[in-house]
Amino acid sequence: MKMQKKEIVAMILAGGQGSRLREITDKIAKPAVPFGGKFRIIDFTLSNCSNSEIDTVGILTQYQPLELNSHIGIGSSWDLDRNFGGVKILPPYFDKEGGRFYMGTANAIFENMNFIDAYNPNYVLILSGDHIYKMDYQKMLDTHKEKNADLTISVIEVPWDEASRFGLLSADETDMIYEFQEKPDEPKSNLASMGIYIFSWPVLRACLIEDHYSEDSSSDFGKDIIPKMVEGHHKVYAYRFSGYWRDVGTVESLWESNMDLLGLDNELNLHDKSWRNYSVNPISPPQYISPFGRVEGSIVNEGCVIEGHVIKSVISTDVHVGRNSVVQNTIVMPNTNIEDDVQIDYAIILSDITVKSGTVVKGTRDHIAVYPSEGGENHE
Amino acid sequence: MKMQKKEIVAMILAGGQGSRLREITDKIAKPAVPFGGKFRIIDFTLSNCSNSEIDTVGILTQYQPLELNSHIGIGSSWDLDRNFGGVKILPPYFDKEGGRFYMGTANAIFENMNFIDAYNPNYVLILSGDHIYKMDYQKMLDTHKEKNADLTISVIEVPWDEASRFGLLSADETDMIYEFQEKPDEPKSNLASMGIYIFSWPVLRACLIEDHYSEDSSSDFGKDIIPKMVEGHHKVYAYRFSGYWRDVGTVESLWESNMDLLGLDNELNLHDKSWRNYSVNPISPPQYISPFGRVEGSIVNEGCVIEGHVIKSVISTDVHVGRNSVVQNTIVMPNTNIEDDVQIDYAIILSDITVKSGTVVKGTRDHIAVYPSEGGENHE
Amino acid sequence: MNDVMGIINLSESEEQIKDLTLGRSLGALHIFGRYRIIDFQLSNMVNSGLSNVAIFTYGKSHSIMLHVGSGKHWGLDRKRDGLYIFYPEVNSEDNIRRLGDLENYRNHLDYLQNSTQKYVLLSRSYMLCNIDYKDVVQHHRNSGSDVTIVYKTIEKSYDRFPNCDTLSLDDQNRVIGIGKNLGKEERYNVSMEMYVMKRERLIKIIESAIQRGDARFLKEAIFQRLPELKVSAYRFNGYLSCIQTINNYFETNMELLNTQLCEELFNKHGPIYTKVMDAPSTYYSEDSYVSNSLVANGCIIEGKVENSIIHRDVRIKKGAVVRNSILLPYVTVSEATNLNYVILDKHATITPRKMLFGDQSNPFVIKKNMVL
Amino acid sequence: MNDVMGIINLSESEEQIKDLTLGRSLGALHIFGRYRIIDFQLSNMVNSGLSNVAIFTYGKSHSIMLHVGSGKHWGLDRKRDGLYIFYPEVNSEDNIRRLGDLENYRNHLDYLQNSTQKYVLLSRSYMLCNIDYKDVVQHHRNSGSDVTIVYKTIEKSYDRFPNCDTLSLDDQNRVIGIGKNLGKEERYNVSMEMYVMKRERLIKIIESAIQRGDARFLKEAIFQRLPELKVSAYRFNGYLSCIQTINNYFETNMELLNTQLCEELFNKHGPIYTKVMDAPSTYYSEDSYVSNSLVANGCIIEGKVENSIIHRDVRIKKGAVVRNSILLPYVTVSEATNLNYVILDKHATITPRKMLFGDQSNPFVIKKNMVL
Repeated sequence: MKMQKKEIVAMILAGGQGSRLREITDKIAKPAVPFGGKFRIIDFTLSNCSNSEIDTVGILTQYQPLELNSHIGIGSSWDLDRNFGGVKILPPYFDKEGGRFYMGTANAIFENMNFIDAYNPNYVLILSGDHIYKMDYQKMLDTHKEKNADLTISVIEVPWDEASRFGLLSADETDMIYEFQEKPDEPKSNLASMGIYIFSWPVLRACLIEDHYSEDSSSDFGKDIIPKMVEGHHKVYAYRFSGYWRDVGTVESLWESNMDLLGLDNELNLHDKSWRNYSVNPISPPQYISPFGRVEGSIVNEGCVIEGHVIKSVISTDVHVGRNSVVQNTIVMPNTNIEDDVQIDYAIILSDITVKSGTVVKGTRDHIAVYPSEGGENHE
Repeated sequence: MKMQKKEIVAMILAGGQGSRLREITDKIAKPAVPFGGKFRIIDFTLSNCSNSEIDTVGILTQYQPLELNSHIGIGSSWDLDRNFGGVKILPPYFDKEGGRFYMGTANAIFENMNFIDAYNPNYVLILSGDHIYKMDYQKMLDTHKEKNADLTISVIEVPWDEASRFGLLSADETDMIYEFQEKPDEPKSNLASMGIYIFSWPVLRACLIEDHYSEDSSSDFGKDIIPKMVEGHHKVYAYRFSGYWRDVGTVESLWESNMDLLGLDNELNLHDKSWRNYSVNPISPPQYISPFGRVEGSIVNEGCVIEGHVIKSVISTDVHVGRNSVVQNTIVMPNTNIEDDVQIDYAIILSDITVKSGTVVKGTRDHIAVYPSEGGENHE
Repeated sequence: MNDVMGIINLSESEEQIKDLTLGRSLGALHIFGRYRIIDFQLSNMVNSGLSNVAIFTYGKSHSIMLHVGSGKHWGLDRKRDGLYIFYPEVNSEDNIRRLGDLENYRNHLDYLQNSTQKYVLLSRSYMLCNIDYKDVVQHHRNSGSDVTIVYKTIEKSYDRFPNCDTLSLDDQNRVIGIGKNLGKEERYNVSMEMYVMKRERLIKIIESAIQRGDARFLKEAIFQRLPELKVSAYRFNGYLSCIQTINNYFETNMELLNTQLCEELFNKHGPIYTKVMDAPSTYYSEDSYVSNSLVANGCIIEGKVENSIIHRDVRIKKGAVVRNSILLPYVTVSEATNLNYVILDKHATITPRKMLFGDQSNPFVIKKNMVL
Repeated sequence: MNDVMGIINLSESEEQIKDLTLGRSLGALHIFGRYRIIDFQLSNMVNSGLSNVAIFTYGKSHSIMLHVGSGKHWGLDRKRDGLYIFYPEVNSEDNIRRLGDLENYRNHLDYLQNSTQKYVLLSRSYMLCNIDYKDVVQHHRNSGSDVTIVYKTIEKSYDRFPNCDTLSLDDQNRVIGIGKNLGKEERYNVSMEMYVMKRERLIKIIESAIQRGDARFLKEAIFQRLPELKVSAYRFNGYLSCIQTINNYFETNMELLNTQLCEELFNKHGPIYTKVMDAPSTYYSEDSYVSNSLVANGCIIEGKVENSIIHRDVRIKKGAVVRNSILLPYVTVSEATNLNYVILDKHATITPRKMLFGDQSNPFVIKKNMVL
């Protein structure tokens, strides 16, 4: 029996606590947060993998995330239910001394070397689980191979005045990277790292082992591994991406990115049939708009019953909006019942709850209300 | 969307270290130990579940067992690749304080209550991952339902002189259990518990919570939960099983149980097409017996090439036996190459190794040699 | 219920709905925005605990195979049992009409013989309902009958079950005669063409019918043996519709705009599963107006929609008005069109400024792929 | 290789092997102990990175469907692309012979049109080999040809490729003529009936052949367009066998008792996948004697077996002698029988004390389910 192998293995870093998402991540991990009516955030990265024909994916999490586990299942929604390969959730490793947390992003990969080695890959693709974008990783891999690179970093041009929020790269005319600045005060470049890396596995493997035994490292890709590779004699190249790409790390950015979908010509174009964004499909009837219902400039998903007024909002699966209720500029997460006579504006309504008749939830564009919230300041 | 549920969920306790299996369990967890040419020990329990139409199975392990993980895959070998239900490996739970080990068998179930609750089952079937037997759990469940029991324990009659090695049950003429002795010096019964329990889930759930908060409990089914239920006012019944059943906890019992397969009328009858024992099927050609090969009273699996003499042995997948080599009374684990001129008797040869030409491995019926062994005392 | 196997027999009369079954079998026809007709029977069987289900097809079977596939979406992709799709050895519809469906059963008799279940449940795809077969089988077991037929008592409304089989029952609910609904009775018992019997019994009926040559259709063979057998009836009281004519197809879709019926049909004894298509949520533009309509995912709606059923990936452009209509997947309705009582089959395109008005009693059908 | 789609065309001549293809298509015939003939082409395609594979069947397609299913065992159960099985609209073999396979391609032209791959690789099931199509496609791309045909140069051994197509090549390896092997040449280039071309090209060839009505078979249509097209040849040097006659079937099985050939055919460019059957290991009793034989799992062997191929779940009882024979799955050979040069089809049973001797050049075939 010959040893099977995979050309490339993708590792999704999905361990962030997402505390800037406030109550939204109280009960669910950030990658499992609902997005765009029928998706969860991690669906974008997983669909990118599936559409790029990368069929071996590890998801690195910090906790044993029940909701993420049941969302991923055996991976069949993304065509990742494979006997050799497929998608696998990788919680921190247990050894005879008990469990331990990952130290940094690079340490998380180091701890799962066995998982990667089992596929004997040429390349490893490092991804983040909380970005919204569509990207064909095969094209990036083609570039990586053409340039015979050790590391290829996907970059996007950002406005100069926002540049200092990102890891910035300076590249020469061949796209070879000669400098890397992590969130600098004075940016020398507006090419931001998207946190998407293709490494040649033998090179990364050696770097990880070296990093593991160096005492002053925080074992982070952005802070340790990549600067060291750029400074050393490794061939590090930039891969230029243009198109829709958002990090949805805060309540406001999550809200905005959802609202970006409300338009016929939105850049993400989820209606593109040649690049389906996959997710778990609910077992629910079609949406029903009653004679009293009114929907404007909004997206609505299967299983909804709309008897009220929905304006410029994103309504997820199995949501009910009662009569005389007005929902505007709002994201309603799945399986929530909004009773009659409710007023909601600039808000994110969490899943699996009932919003009682008469409730008023009002946020503003700059401070999106999350309902229910612990403080309870947002509703009367 | 209605809440889906399962009538019964099976939980397999597969966390034992298996230290009495010596070098065999150095690198692999006990449930993943090869058995009978093409199986691993846990295949018997998993096949029982599948054949009993129980499609939701949790496997409780102590470590993150790589080989067991890759053996189970997405469960398709046992028809357990389901989106709702299916088979899932459950390593110890991580919380914000880091990981911890399971305290006892009952604690392992307690820690995975969330997993069970997600299926909202009426019954929970507790199994052990290291027994060799065929059993239709549906029949046991039927009895459990008929008697409206809180707990049904599968029992088998054992010889009186071996009884004190087991947990023993005394039952009245209705099979109601009135006494439970855990490995007593003076057995009052020869009905041994097989470590197979069906609990009504609400009852077990309550018992587990109570046990968790009682200070002097070791959180073990045999030592704590069951004696307490028998003494209390719970309806505990015995379900009588007869047929082949072996615990393969030691090298010698593993060896013997393998040898039990060498006969046309062995009780386990793996050739029964109405009760297939499932496993991962290798992608290997058929076995080839060369003109120099000779096989007597043995079982041989796919992918083997036999050029030597095999007598009363169990030869697993992808094993090569070279010319003039004699293998007798021996189990050869998968993917091992026995070169020419090797002599082996009463031994277990581990997987993925080469036994060099000229090697002699000799054990005895009472002390089966394991090769390679750390001490190296068994071979010259 | 693991001692019951299910068979869905697709040899259904498509004469009065043929405009919608040109490239597909009736079971594969789209309905209610996101389903196909066969989804209901498949889901009923799966929800009742059956794990060995066979579909006997008759021509145009590719549409069924593409939809049902390995049975994965119904949890029927199993190693033991699971889903089987059978094709007649001669796959043309005409031959079937001549030879009857018994020929197909005969060709696949070994499947029936090798199955291990004690009982078999026969059904059609076009009898739409949400039924608990556990109860039907329990009734059959208790009755000691040879065959149990499921029926529903209908008051008036001949049109909804034209030419369907009707049962005459004695006061013990035993079937004493089987007839045809010609609309002459105010009240009648319509057979839902669901039969429960022992597997052995079914094999015997098929074998003896072929031996004697006295029937071409299985149903015929059962009916002819009525005197020899104890046949009892099981009364079903839920929602039932027979999708055998264009009008019934239209009315049934429209009926589902009633949310109570919706809840019954989609949920009563378990959910209705279908092949998932990964379409995104539907977008309603600021200019859109949608009222009293069922809309599937993947649509982009910029026009006005009233009392309609909109399937997946439909595009209704600005200024279009769609009323009392059924739009199948991938339909495009262009600007400034006006549709009333129209059924648009898959991939049909209506170009700008068209007006198409059908009638409630005779909806206008636009065939697949047509550009109008 | 994700810009190449594969088609396995099963319209194969079964005239000279028909005793073994009564209830199955040739692609579904058992071979080498645990495989079916079609496994080799499916595995070659999958191992070369193809993920869109279609099987065009012609009658007796149920055997193929039961074996291949959703394509799971070959990793072809995908949401995008994956495995497709096509049936001719009229499913009888006779009609195919009359109408040719072009009709089937025409009926499923939308599949070809809707596929997204740039190239298509056409093949048959009966040309058995372990081939790397990556190399073939690369050769095609580099050559700038319209069509590439794979061939092997054969010395003597006419019998192994009777009536196969032969290629006449110029010194640039361009195909200048296609003929038939009548055994008149010492050395010839046998066409392996594997064609690579652009998908658009294939669609054009099918459309024009149907338009002009000048061909009934796709192969015929390609050959007729030889003057208009640049057709080049790709030379294959590995093991090749064409399973078109009983004798070739027999010889090919026996050839595989050579371990080197075994290694090449089962492993060279990737493993051969097949449907897994969960049979336990084979048991050899103390009285058994097995020599120079390939044995699948699930057998119980108590007799003597020499130079034979034993498929899954075969039982050879005490005192039986099996030499130079092929036993298909579920065969039972009873006590004190003696078999030499025999092919026993599936489920055949040999009762005690029978002697069956065929000849090396004409093995004796015992048909499926026969009890002798």
